[in-house]
Amino acid sequence: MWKTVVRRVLIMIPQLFVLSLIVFILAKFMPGDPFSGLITPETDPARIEELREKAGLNDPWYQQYARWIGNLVQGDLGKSYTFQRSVGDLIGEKALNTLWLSLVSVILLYLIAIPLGILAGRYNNSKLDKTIVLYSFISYAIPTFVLGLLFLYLFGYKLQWFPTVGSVSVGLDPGTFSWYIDKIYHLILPAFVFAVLGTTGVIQYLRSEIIDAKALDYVRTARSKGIPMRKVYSKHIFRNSLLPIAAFLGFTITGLLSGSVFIETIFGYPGMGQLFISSVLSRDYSVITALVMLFGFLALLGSLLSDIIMSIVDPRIRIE
Amino acid sequence: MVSVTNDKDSNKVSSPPTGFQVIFREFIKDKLALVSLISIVLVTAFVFYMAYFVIDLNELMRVSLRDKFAEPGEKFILGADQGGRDIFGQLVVGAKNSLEIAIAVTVITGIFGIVVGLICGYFGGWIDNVIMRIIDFFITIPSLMLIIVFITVIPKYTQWHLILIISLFGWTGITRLVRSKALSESKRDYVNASKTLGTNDFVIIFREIMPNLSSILIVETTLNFAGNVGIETGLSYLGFGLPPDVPSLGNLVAYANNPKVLQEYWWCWAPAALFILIMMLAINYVGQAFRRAADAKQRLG
Amino acid sequence: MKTTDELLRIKNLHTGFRIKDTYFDAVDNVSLSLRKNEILAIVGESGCGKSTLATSIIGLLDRNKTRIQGEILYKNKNLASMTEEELNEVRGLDISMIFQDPLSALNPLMRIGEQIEEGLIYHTKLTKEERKARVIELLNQVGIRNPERVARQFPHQLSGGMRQRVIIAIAISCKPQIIIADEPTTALDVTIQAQILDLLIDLQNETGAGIILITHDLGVVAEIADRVAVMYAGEIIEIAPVDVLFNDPKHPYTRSLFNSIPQMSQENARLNVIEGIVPSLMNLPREGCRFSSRISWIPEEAHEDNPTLHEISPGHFVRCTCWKHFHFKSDIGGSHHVYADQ
Amino acid sequence: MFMQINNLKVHYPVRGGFFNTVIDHIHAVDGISMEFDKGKAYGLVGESGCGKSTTGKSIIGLEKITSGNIIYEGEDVTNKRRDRKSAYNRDIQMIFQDSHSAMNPRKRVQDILAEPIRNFLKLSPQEERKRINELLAIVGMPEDSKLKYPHEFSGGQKQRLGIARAIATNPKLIIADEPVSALDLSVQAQVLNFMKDIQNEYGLTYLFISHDLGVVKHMCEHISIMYKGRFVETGATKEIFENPQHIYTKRLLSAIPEVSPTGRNARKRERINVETHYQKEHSLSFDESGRVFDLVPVSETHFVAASPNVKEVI
Amino acid sequence: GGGSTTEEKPKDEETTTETTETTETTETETAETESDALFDLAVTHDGEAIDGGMLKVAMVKDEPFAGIFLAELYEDAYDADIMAYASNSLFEVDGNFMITDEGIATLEVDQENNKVLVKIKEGVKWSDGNPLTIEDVMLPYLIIGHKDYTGVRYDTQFKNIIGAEEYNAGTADTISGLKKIDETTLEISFKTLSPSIFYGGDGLWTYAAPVHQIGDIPVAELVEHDAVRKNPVTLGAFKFDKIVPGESVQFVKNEHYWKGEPKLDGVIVQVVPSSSISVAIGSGEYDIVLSFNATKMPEIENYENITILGRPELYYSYLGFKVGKYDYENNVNVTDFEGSKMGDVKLRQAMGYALDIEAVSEIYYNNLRERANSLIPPVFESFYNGDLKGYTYDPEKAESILDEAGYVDVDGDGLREDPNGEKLEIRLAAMSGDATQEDIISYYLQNWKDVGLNVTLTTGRLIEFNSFYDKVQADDPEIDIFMGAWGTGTNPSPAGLYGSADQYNFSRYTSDELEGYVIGIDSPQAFDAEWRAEQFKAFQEHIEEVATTIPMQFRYEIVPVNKRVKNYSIDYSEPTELHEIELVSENPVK
Ligand SMILES: Nc1ncnc2c1ncn2[C@@H]1O[C@H](COP(=O)(O)OP(=O)(O)OP(=O)(O)O)[C@@H](O)[C@H]1O
Ligand SMILES: Nc1ncnc2c1ncn2[C@@H]1O[C@H](COP(=O)(O)OP(=O)(O)OP(=O)(O)O)[C@@H](O)[C@H]1O
Ligand SMILES: [Mg+2]
Ligand SMILES: [Mg+2]
Ligand code: NI
Repeated sequence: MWKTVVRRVLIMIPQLFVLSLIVFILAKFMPGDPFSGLITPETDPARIEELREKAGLNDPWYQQYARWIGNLVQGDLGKSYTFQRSVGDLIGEKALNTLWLSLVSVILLYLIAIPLGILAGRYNNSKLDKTIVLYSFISYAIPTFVLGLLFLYLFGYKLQWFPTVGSVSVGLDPGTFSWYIDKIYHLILPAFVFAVLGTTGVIQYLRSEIIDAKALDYVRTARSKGIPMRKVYSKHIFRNSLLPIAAFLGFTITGLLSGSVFIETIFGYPGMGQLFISSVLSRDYSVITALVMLFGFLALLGSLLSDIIMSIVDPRIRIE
Repeated sequence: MVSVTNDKDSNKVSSPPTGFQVIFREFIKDKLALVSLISIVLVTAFVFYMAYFVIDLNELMRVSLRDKFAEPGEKFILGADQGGRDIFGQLVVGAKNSLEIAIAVTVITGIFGIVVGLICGYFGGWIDNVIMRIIDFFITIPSLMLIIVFITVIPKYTQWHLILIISLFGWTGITRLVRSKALSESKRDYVNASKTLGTNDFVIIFREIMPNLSSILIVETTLNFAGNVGIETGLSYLGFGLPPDVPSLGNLVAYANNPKVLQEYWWCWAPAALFILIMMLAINYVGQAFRRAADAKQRLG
Repeated sequence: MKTTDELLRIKNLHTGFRIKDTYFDAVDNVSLSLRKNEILAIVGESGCGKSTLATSIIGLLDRNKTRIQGEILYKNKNLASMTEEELNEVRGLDISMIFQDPLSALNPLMRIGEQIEEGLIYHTKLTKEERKARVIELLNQVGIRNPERVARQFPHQLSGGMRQRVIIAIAISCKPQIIIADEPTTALDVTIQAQILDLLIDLQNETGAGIILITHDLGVVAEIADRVAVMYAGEIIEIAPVDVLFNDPKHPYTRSLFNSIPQMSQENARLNVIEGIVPSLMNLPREGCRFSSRISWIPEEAHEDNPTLHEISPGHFVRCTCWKHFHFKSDIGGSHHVYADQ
Repeated sequence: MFMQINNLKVHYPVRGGFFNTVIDHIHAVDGISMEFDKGKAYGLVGESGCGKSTTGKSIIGLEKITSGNIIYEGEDVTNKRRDRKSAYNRDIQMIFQDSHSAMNPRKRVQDILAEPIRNFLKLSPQEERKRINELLAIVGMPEDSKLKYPHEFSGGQKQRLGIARAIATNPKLIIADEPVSALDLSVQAQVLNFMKDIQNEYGLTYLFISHDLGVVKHMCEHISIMYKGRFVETGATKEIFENPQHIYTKRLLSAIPEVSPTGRNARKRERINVETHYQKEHSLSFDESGRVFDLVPVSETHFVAASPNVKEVI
Repeated sequence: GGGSTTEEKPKDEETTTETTETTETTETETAETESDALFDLAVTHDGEAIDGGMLKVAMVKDEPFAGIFLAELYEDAYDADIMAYASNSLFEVDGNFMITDEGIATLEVDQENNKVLVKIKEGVKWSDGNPLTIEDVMLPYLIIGHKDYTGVRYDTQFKNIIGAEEYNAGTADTISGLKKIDETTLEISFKTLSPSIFYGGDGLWTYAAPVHQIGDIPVAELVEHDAVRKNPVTLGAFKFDKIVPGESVQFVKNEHYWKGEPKLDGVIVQVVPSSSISVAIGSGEYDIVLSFNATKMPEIENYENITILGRPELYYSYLGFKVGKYDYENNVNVTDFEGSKMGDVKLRQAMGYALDIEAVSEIYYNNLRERANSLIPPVFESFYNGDLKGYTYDPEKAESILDEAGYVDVDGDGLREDPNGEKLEIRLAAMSGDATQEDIISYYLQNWKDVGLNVTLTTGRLIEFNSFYDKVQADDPEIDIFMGAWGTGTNPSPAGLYGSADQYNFSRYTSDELEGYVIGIDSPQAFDAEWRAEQFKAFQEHIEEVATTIPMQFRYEIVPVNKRVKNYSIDYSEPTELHEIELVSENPVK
C-alpha cells in the first residue's frame, strides 16, 4: 500500500506545479498590487514605486515566478505584504483555526448525519424516513449564508449562547485546558452550521446504500443464519455502508475546507477562508497563491487519505 | 381458459421502459414532484416574461432615497431595499439572472461534459488517460478560490464572464459521471454488436450509447442545475458575483448580513432566500423523480 | 436406507407479491412435504415460483410486499405465522439455506471464519475456542484444503467453487434438519458443479438432513434427487420419486421439458419445443389448467376445470388429466417454420 | 475450407507496479489454430474464463490480436478485420450470449435489423423494408414486431431477432457466443432448432461457443476443448465423446450430469476416479508452467495436446 | 436593548430635518455648530468609579489586523489604533495639532540654521522599567533610514534630514544630521524647514524606540520579530500583555507610565466584523467602539446603554476631473483643458451642482456626513474657508450652465451631446465599499442622468481600493472623472496632492497660481501663521473656481461608548488621558 501512497505523492507534484503556475499568473493579472493600498497624502509615491521595485513586482512575471517557486521549494512561502510577515507563519496560525473548525464540523456532521442516514435507510418509506429526507433536501437547498446568518443572529446575538467573534478569547494562555475549551466554544456555532449543511450528502448516500444493502445477497445469507435483525443491521448492513463514508472522510474534510470561505466570512472566524478573501481584496499575492496552493495540497492529501482509509478498511483493496 | 398471448398489445406501439412514459408515471405517482415541476416551469416562464417584457431595468434600479427600506404595501408589494428600489422587481429580475446563469452553466458544462465523457468512456486508451488526469487535477484544485481570483482578474466583467468562469470549473463532475457510465455501456453487447455490424464509432457514441444514458443525464443535469442556482448567490454574497447594477438574488440575500435588516427589514432578504430554497427544493424533487424513473431500484412501490 | 419421517409439511401455501396494491400469487396453493434424509428437487422454468417457495419457508421475503397464506409446518409450528424473532430461532439452526450466487452471497468485508461462526454464536453455547474449532471442522467437512488459512481470508480471495463450499459450510454449521438449496450450482462450471453435488450428497448421508434442491437443470435432478416436484406457473404440476418421473413423466409439461434436452435427443434430431412463453406473474391464468394455452393441440375439454393433483401411482401425483391426451406435436406434423410463439 | 486461423494469440496487458506499467500479460488466447469449412458447425467448449469469448471476439475484430493470423478466402485479413465496413466484416457475424443486452433498448426492431443492412448493403428504403420483412419471416416473427422495442420480447424471441440481425448480410460464418445459456430449456430448444434450420437452408458455418457440452454435441460436427487459452483436444464430435484422449476432456465429460437417475452411484464413483486420476496425472498432462502442450494428431481429424516425450497420454 | 426600531423617536427626526434645512440654506459654519449639538465629544458619565477593571474596546474590521506594533514599521491604521493604548508620542499637541511643550519631549526650532533640538524629560521609563534615553529617540531615524527598511516612511520628507540619503545608501554608518548633545538632548539638522515642523512634519519623527530591546535586532528582521509582534516595550499608559494574532490584544496597566499609574487594570481590544458590531454594542459587549461606520448609525442610535461621541474627521471626499496627464519622464503634471473631455469648467461645475449629496448625507449617513464646501475640513479652523459656497445641489442651475456651455441634447435621446454634437459619455471611476456605497453611486449616476449627462462606471462596476488608485494614478484613459477621498492627517497642507510635480494630483490640474499657493503654504514665509492661513483660503477658493476637484463630503467620526466609561474624550484639543479612564460598574451596561 505504501507504494500506492508514494506514487500518489509523486503524481501530486506535477499537479501542484500546474496549479502554482495558474494561480501565480492569475494573481499577477489582478489589477492593483499591495502597494497601491499604501496611498495616503503623507506617503511618497516615489517611495511606493521604490518599494515595488525592491519587491520585484516590476520584473516580468516569469522571473517573479521562478523566484517564488524557488523559494517555495525551499519551504519559503514568501512574505505577506499586508501583514509584513512570513506567509508560512501567517497561514500556520489561521490554518490551525480552519483545521479546528473543519475537524469539529466533521465530527458534528457525522454525529448528525450517520444516525439520520441509518434511521432513514432502515425504516425507509416510513414517516421518519420522509421527514429525514425532507430535512436533507432542505439542508441542501438552503444557501450556506442564509442558514449561517440566521443561526448567528439567533444563537449568537439573540440568545447569546455562543460568542460571535474571534476564535478564542484573549487573555487565556495558549495550550491550557481552558484555552482549548474556549476555542471549541468559539467554533461550535460555525461548525454546527457547517455540519448541518454538509449532512445532505452523507444522509442520502447512507440511506440509499442501506436500502440497497437490504436486498443484497450476503444480507440474505446473514438473515438465513438466524441472527437477530439488529445484528444483521449492525454487522452487515451498517458496517458495509459506513465504510465508504469513512473513506470519504478525506474528501469531506477538503470539501469543508473550501466551504470555510463562506462560513468564516459569515462568522468572522479568523481562518484561512477569511484570510483568503481579505488577501484578495488587499491584493496580497503571496498569501493568495500560498493559500490556493495549500488548499490544493490539502485536497490532494484528502483524496490520498481517502484512498488510504479505503484500502485499510476494504479487504478487497487491501489484499490484492 | 385464458389466453397467454398478448395479442391485444402487440399492435400497440410502445417505447422502452426507460423512456418518457416511466418518467411520466413517476411524476403521476409523486405529486410533490409534479407540483414542483409545474411550479418550476411556471415560475421560470413568469420570471423571464416579466424580466424581459414588463420590467424596465433602469426604472427598477432607480434609487429613490425617500423609499429607503419602505415596508411592503401598496407602493411596493414586497417593500423596498436600502436604495428604495422595489424588492419584488429585483426578485424577479434577480431570479431571472440566477436562472439564466444556472441554465447557461448547466448547458455549457452539460454539453462539454457529455461529449468529453462519452469520448473518454468509449475510446478509453490515452485520450481517456489524458483527460482523466486533467479531471483529477480539476477536482483537487480549490475551485471556489480560483473562481474568486478569476473574477477579480477580469477587467470588464459581465454576467457572461461569470458563466464562463463557473463553467470552467464545473464540467468535471458530469464528465466523470458520463465517462463511467459510457465505459460500462460500451462493454455491453449491443455496442459490440454495432461494431461487428459495421457501424462507425461516432455513430455508436452519439446514436447508440448516448440515448441510453439519457435518463442519467437528465437526472444529473437537473441536480446540477439546482446546484448552479446556488453558486451565483454564494458568489454574490461574498461580493464576487454579478455587477452591482444587475439585480441578483445573492445581493438581496446578502442584506441579511446586517442584523438590523435581518430582523427588521426582513422583506429585503427573506423573499430571495425563500425563493432560492423553494426553487432548489423543487428542482431537487424533480431530479429525484427523474432519478427514480431512471433507476428501477428506487422507484416508488 | 431412507426413513419416512416427515420434517416439513407445506399446506396450501400461497405467496403473493404486491404489485400496484394487488397481491399476485407467485406460489399458488402449493402443498408439499419433506422427509428426513431426502433430497426433494423442485424444477421448473424461470419465474415459475421456485425461489419464492423456498424463501417463503424460511421467511426471508419482505413482509411489507408479500403476503403468505397457508401453513408451513415444522415441528408442529407454523413458520408462516411466526414473528421475525421466532423465525430466527429456526433459521440457521433447524432450517438453513444455500444461495445461487456464491460471488455475492458472502459479505465481502468479513473474514470467512467470522461468517461461518456467526450462526454458531446465536444458536449454540459453544465457547469462542470451540467455535473456532468448529469452523475449521466445517471447512474440512466441505472439502477445503487448508481451513486455517481460508478461515482468515476474505471472500474475494477464494474461487467460485470454494465460496460455494463456504456457503454450504455456513448452512450446515448448526447441523440443521432442513437445507434449502436454491440453484446452488447454476453459476458454476460443470466440473465444480459435480463436486458440489457430490459434497451435498455426502453431507446428507452424514447428517441425515432433508434437502430441498431448487434447480432448472434436469441433469442435476437426475444426479442427486430422491423426489422431484415440477412447478409450472406457481403450481406443482407433477411430483414423483425421481426414477418414476424420469422414466415415466406424465404431465405434458414435464414430458415436453424432457424432450427439449439436447443431450437426450438423437443426434441431429429436432428438439421438442413448447409453444408460447411462461406467462408473467400478473398474466398468470388463474383458472383452469394453466398449461393449456401452450399445448394447443390438446382439446380444451381434456383439461379439468379445477385441476388438482391426482395420485396416479404411489407417490406420483399429476395435476389435471390432460396428460392422458398428450402426444408430441411433431407427431401431428407441421413445417419447421411453425414454432412461432406469438 | 474458406477460413483459417493460425496460432492466434490474444494477450491482455496487466498493469501494476510502481509506475503502473505493464508487468505481465494475461494469455487469454495463447496460440490456437482452427479451420472452417462451409456449412459446418464448430464447437468451442471449456470452463469459464478459458478464453472462448476472446477467441470469438478476436476473430470478428472486437479484440486486438497479439499475434497469429487469419486467412479468409485466401487473403490475410488479420489486420483488416478492424476496418468496419470491409467485406470480411460483412461475412462474419456474431450472436451474443445475452440477447437482451445485445440490442439497444432504445431502438425499434426495424432499426436494429436495418443497422447491418444500411452499413453493408446499399439498398433503397423500399428494398430495405422488404429485406427486414424477409428477415422477420425467416426467423418466424410477425411483421408487426418491427415497431416494437426489444424489451417487449421474450428471451427466445430476442435471441431470434439477434439471429435475424446476424444473417441480414448473408454472412458466411456466424460466431455464436453462448447463444442459449441464458435461456430456459424449452426456449433453448426453440433457438437451437432454429439455428440448425437456417444453417441447413443457407449453408452457414457456425463457431458455436458454449460451456454446455450437451448443446455443443447436439449442434456441432467438430469440437475443440479449450483450457487456459489453448486447445487440449480437438476433433469430430464423435471422436471427442467416444474416444476422449486428454485427461482434462475426460474429466469434463465425466462431470456432465446425465439425464437419468439410473446408475448415478456408478457415475459418481467414476467421477471420483477420474478426478483422482486427473489430480495425479495433472503434472504429466501439462508442462512445468501448467501450460497446455501442443496438439499432436490422434487421427486425421482428432488432435490432442500431449507432451512431445509422452506418446500415449493415458 | 437591541430590539428597538428606527422610527420610534420623533425627536431624532426633528433634528434630522433641521439639519437638512440648515445645510441646504446656510454655510457650513452652521453645520459645524450643529454638529457640536449632535454629538458629545466626551462622556459625562458620573458614578462611583470601581477599582481597576478591564476596558473592552471593539475595533470594527472585517479582516484580521496586521499586528505590527512599532510606530516606525506599521502600515495599517488599525495597528496604530491598537498601539495607541500602549504608546505615547514624544510630543503633545494642541487643538491645532501644533506641538506643545507638555509632552515627554520638547521641540526647539532654529529656523535660521534649519536645526531643531529635541529635549526629553528625565525619569520617563519604558514599560519594562528601563529609562528612556536619548538613544531611544535617535533609534527610529536609524531604523527608517536603514537600507533594509521596507516601509513607506523613508520618503522625501525623511530625506530632508541631512545625511539620511548617505546612510540609506550605505555610504555612512549613521545619519550625520543627528547629533546627541547630551543625555537628554538631540540636535537634528534639516536641509530646509517649513511650518510643518511644528506639526511633526519635514522629517521629524515623534516616537521613540527602545534601544535596549530592539537596538540589536537587524532592521530586516525587525518586522517579524517578537519584540514587535508579541511583546513590544512601550511608553504608554498600558503595556501589551497577550495577543491573539489578528484578533485581539490584551493590555495591562503600565505602572511606569510617566503621567501616573493608570486607573484601569487593563484594556482588551478586539476585532469585530462590521456585521455584528451593532448588536454587540446593544448587548453591552464593548465599552468603546473604534472605526464604527457612520452608515450604521441608525442601528445604534436608540440604544440606551451607550453615549455616542462624535467629532469631525480629518477627511474630505471629492469628485475629481481628469484634465491632463502626468508626465512620468519629467515628473510633472501636464494640464490640457482643450484636449480633455472634462476640460470645460462649465461642464465640471454643472456636474457638481447636479449631485444631490445633501440627500445622500441625510438618508445614508444620517447627516454624519455633510456637504463639503472646500478642500480643508472645518476642524482646521484657522485654515478652513467657511465663505465658500461650494457646489450645493441645484439641478436647474446645472442644466442652465450646461445649456449655456453648449451641452445640449441634439438627437433627442434625453442625453446631452457635447458642444460639437458628439455623443458624450463620461466614465466615472468609483471605489467599492459596502452595499450602501453601491446604492449611493447609482444614485449619483442617476442625478447626472436627470440633468441629461450620461455617466457610466469605468469597468462596469465599482473598483476595489487598490486597483482604483492604480488606475487613477496611471491616468487610465477609461477614467474621465473619479470619486476619491483624502484623510488629511493633522497637517492639511495641499503639498503632495495639488503640486505640479505631485503624482497624487490626480486631476492633473496645475497652474502658476495654484502652484504659488501650494508652495507658499509650506514656505518659510509661512511661519507667519496669518499669512499661511490666507494662502490656505486662497487655495480653496482657487480650486472652487476651476472646479477640477469638487469637494463632496466631510464626515464625522462616531465612537459609541458604553455608559460605564468615565473620563473618555475624543476632543482633538482635549484628548483622553488614557490613565484617567475609569469604569463605574463591573460589567458594561446592557
Ligand atoms: N420481490 C418480488 N416482487 C414482485 N414479483 C416478484 C418478486 N420476486 C419474484 N417475483 C415474481 O414471482 C415469480 C416467481 O419468481 P421466482 O423468483 O420464485 O421464480 P424462480 O422459479 O425462482 O425463477 P428463476 O429460475 O429465474 O430463479 C416471477 O414471475 C417473478 O417475476
Ligand atoms: N479486456 C480484458 N482485459 C484483461 N483481461 C481480460 C479481458 N477480457 C477477458 N480477459 C481475461 O481473459 C480470460 C479469457 O476470458 P474470456 O471472456 O474469453 O473467457 P470465456 O471462456 O469466454 O469465459 P466465460 O465462459 O465466463 O464467458 C479471462 O481470464 C479473463 O479474465
Ligand atoms: Mg430462482
Ligand atoms: Mg465468455
Ligand atoms: Ni390440463
